[in-house]
Amino acid sequence: MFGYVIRRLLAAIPIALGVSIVCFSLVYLAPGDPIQTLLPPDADAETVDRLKRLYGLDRPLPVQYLEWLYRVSTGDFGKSIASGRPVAGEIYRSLGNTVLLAGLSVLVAFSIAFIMGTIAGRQSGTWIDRLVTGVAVLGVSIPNYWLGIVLVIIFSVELMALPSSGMASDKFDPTSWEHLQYLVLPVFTLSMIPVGIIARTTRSAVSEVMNQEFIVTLRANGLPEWRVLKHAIKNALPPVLAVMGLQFGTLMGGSILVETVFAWPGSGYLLSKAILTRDVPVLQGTILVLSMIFVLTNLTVDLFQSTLDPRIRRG
Amino acid sequence: MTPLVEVENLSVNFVTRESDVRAVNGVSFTMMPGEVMCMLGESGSGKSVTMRALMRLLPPKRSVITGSIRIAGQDVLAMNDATLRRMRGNSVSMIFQEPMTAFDPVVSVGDQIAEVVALHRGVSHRAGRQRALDLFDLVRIPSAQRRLDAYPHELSGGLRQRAMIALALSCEPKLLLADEPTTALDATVQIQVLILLRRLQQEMGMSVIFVTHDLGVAAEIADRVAVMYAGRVVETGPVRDLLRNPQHPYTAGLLASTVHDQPRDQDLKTIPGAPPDMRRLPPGCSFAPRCPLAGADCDAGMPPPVSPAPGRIVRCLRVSAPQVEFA
Amino acid sequence: MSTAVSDAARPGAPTGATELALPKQRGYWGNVGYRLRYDPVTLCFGGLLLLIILAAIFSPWLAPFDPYQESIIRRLKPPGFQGRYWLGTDELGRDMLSRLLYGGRITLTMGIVPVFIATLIGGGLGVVAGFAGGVVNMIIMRVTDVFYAFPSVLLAVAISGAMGGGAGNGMIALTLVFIPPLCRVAETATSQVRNLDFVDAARATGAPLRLVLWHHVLGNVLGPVLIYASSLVSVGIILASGLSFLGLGVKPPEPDWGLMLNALRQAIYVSPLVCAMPGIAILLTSISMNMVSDGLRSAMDVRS
Amino acid sequence: MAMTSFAVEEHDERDRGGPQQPLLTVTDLKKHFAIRGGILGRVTAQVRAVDGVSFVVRKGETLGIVGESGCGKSTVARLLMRLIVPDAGEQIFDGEAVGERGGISVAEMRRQVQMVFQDSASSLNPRMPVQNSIAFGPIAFGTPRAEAIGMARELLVKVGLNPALFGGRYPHELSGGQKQRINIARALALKPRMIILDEAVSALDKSVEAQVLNLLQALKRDLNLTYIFISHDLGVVRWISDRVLVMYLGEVVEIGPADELYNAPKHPYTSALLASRPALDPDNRREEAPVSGDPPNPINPPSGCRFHTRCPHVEAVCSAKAPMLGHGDHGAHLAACHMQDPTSGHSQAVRH
Repeated sequence: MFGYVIRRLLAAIPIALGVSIVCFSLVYLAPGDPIQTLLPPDADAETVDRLKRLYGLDRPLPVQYLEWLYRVSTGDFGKSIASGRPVAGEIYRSLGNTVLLAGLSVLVAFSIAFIMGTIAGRQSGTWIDRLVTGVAVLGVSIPNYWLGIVLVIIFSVELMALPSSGMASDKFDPTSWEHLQYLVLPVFTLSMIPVGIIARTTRSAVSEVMNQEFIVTLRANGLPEWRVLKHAIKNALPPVLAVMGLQFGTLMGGSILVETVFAWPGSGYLLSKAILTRDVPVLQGTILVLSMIFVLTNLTVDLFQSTLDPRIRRG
Repeated sequence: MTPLVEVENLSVNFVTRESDVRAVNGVSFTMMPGEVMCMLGESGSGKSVTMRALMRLLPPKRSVITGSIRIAGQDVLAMNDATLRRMRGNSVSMIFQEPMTAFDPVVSVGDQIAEVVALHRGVSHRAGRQRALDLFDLVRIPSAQRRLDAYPHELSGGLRQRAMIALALSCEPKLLLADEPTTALDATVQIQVLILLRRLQQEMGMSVIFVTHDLGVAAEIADRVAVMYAGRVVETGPVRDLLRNPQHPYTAGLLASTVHDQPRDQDLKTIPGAPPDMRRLPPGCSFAPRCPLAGADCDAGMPPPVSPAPGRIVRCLRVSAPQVEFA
Repeated sequence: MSTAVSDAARPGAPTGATELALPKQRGYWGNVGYRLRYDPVTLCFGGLLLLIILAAIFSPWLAPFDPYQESIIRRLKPPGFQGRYWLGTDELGRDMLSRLLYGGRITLTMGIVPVFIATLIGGGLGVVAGFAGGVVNMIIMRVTDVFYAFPSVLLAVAISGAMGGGAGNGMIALTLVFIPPLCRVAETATSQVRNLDFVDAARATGAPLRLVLWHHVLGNVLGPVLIYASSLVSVGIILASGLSFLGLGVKPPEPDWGLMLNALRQAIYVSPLVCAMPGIAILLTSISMNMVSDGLRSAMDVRS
Repeated sequence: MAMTSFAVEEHDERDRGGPQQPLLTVTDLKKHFAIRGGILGRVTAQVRAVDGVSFVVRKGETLGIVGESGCGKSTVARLLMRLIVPDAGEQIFDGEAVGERGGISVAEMRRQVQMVFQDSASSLNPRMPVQNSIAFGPIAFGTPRAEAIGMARELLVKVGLNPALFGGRYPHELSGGQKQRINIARALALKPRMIILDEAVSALDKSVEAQVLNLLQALKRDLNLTYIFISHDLGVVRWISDRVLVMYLGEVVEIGPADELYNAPKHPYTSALLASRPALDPDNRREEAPVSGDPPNPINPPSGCRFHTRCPHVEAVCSAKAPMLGHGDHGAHLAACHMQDPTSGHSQAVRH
């Protein structure tokens, strides 16, 4: 077991390095001299030269990458072009809000979708299975940025029941309805895709387990249906939890559209503002942090899965 | 003595949108307590389906069971869910062909046995595990204490099947249904498991229905043999008589075509053709298309059962004919 | 002929007759088609999808107005306006129906082209990795893993954002996003097929590798890859519209569905129904694509 | 229909060394599969799937290979076809070393040696009509398509299937026995001199098994074939084989003429295997299992004689030293057991 954990950790290192290379090269994807993307357009030639030396842009690429990697690992992501403030601080301020939004959405999605999927998987082929499958397809087919707008039209414009955008204050207080009501529409909107995906995964995992031979053994030993289902769920859970973890990571990075719709001050909103102002240091830093979180989530999911399924540990 | 199992005219149809498969068509037999009966037949002959029908383990929506099943005087087909559950794993239990897939892969074997014991005996999980330990000793699993905590994939094939037997015997059943329990095992392990099962059957005095396709296995363990073909029992009789003097042309053919020290320079005797498509059974005797003795009268209807000797029942129009000589 | 073993026991026995009475031989794709014909849900959504695609292709002939024609006096009119603007007008007074029809062309292209290119590249890489195994497999799959380590939306936004947006860059970004998952699916399918005995049997004939690949591996890998690719088209359309929605995809005044949605957001208080329309178009397209993909998947499942 | 193409050829130009030269000689064949584990994924264990196997197959004979699951018999088959690459060992086909300079190429060897697999279902391409599967080999070697399909249909007749009824069918439309006949026809398509049958009848029902065995014997006679017949079924192996080779945990424990080996086995494992067969006689049931326990894991097998953990005659020498199979003429009856070696120091060793 310990060996497995260490091996998974070691396997994550090259991936994390690869991710950092992709993020590093983002600056070079931009048309023109990379220095231009780091500076306001009206900077004079002298400033450009000075900054080039300062950022080491006159040196060979691998050296630049290693220096950048060193800076980044010490928490120095450079300064935002738009605000002039350190990127690290901007990311830090917004990240918490995104974790809150994504985490809540995945939890909501998981609770709904797991029940839906289990019922559908247990009775595959019935009308209830078709209904759940239909809802799941709807969940993954719906453009969530559009759903957000529709919800705003209904609940904010027509019914005037919920706020349409933003957050009550910078400091989130989970006990206050004043604060919570800002979360309702974004969380609902953001959970649509994971509901679809988790429900589908649960459905196929449960129905696959229910078709296995050992379910017959359990029934042949007189276990009541709810206990048979308990065994089935225990078997179906590892893949479903893996997908759930994956969805959390995806939402961390994928909430950009929904955060934009609801002007939710998270990292996605930060990213979308950075795109509009072509603020490359913020873009690069945010993407690096979000994808590293994604890598870490996957790793955690992997390790957690191995504690649930004794067969994985051997591999 | 009253029979333990009485099955009468049992039929099972699997209904799908596209087809109607008649897996079992009118099987009847009775069994005395303490008897070992082998259901012998090839794949698709309906022997496993019959087993599962006895415990009502077939998917209720896709299968239609007709006829009557009585075990220990109780009508199985009329049982409500609670009564059925009390019977399963308690007075009637089952062993499967592939112990790897028959155990829950993510729960240790000890816990799986303990769960069943706790359920039927109404004892604590701890007491259930103690019982599991005793059972492991009974089925001769070495280092039993350590093996209780093993997951199914950590055991060898032979040990897994022993653990499966321990699970099936955990509540001292009156009837054990064994569905090809030695087919997936190696030769040197198969004989160990057969001897173990025979010993346990004698010690516990339970009845066993043992499904197999292997004549040798039947010869090792059975008191009585029922030969199945295309969803019907075509011949039953005491194991000695049946193996020495098969009456039904199918049984005779099966015996003749089983490779067992025949001379090497001669062709093996064979049954021509292949078993019928269960969606389109022949109108009369289902063996008629492959039978060397068949005539037009065989296509008229299923031959009625006749008894050429005490304890033997054969469904063939030609049984009064002299000894069947196989091509 | 001494070796032939007769399959029928006696002449004229029913055995021969039952063999002749077997269902007509349709072949694999024939069977898939046969099953699809009896799947009304898939057929319905397939019809809808066909309608959407045809409408997009023939938009110049179907659209009642010029999609770029602005008018200050008829801005944000409700559906049915003057009996001529059936779906109303947008924030610049352009006819919604015409814009939606033309928009279909752009949005569908943005969604389908990247999937198509990614299927060729990613699928090809996956088949090579799956069949070659060893070091080649390791190199291809480890690089794939790196791109897999980004959430798809984020990777699309990152690449097109860094490249400065635009329809072309958007499509490049989406292609890059789709290559890794397609590569994985193709690799898994190939290594599964590769381990089946019939591939070994084909190799055991001593036939050249390319013939074994072509006749025995590709045909069996194509199915799962195509099914997966078809399910990605819907993701592609949503992502492409999303990019345009963020201002990273198609530039105004092109009538892309995502871009229209973004532009109309300002008008939700005035004309909510019109605002919802581009989203409905995206939803209908992606849901039909998903349903058709699901239908294909179950029709192509040999086991059932 | 012209039936010339598969008729017996009086003189096979591929036959180089004449009837006295063995068709196949295998010396010290080895294949170890690495098990990776630990922190850096280093090789922590070796599955010794095939560990020094040597044998000779004469032209026109059938060599049976028996053993329990995991003994390496299927790996031997795949090694002989070079579907997996051996770690060590020499393979000489009709006097020419396979895959070596100056010898015969792997591709050429494969044309002359064909294989039939156990799982009749997965050994046919599900997306291909069966006659195309049969014709694939000839087409790959340049036979025109129409001609190859014609040949395939002739082969269908040869294996007892009506080409008009079965040629265009897909594998899922056939029964297990029919599929295995197709597999045999496919193996015959390149007119091989040798066929390796890896558990070719094990998945079939008894009544169908006998049909296919008769077919195999008839084909062998008609087409001058040589067989390696691999199976776990002792009865079937005895009926079809001239000589039998017994494997245990990757090693050859005994080899000899079939009747001699069955009537007077020399290795305790062979005796145990034979005694484990059900009796077919209810009055003569086995009361005691010949050996206890499962075969050990081929990962890190027991030291010395690999059977010593289960052997009833085990002595100190058995775990200390590995017994040798020894050498002998073709047709000699040899066993790798210390009891067969007078100098081994085993108390029950034979005296000469």
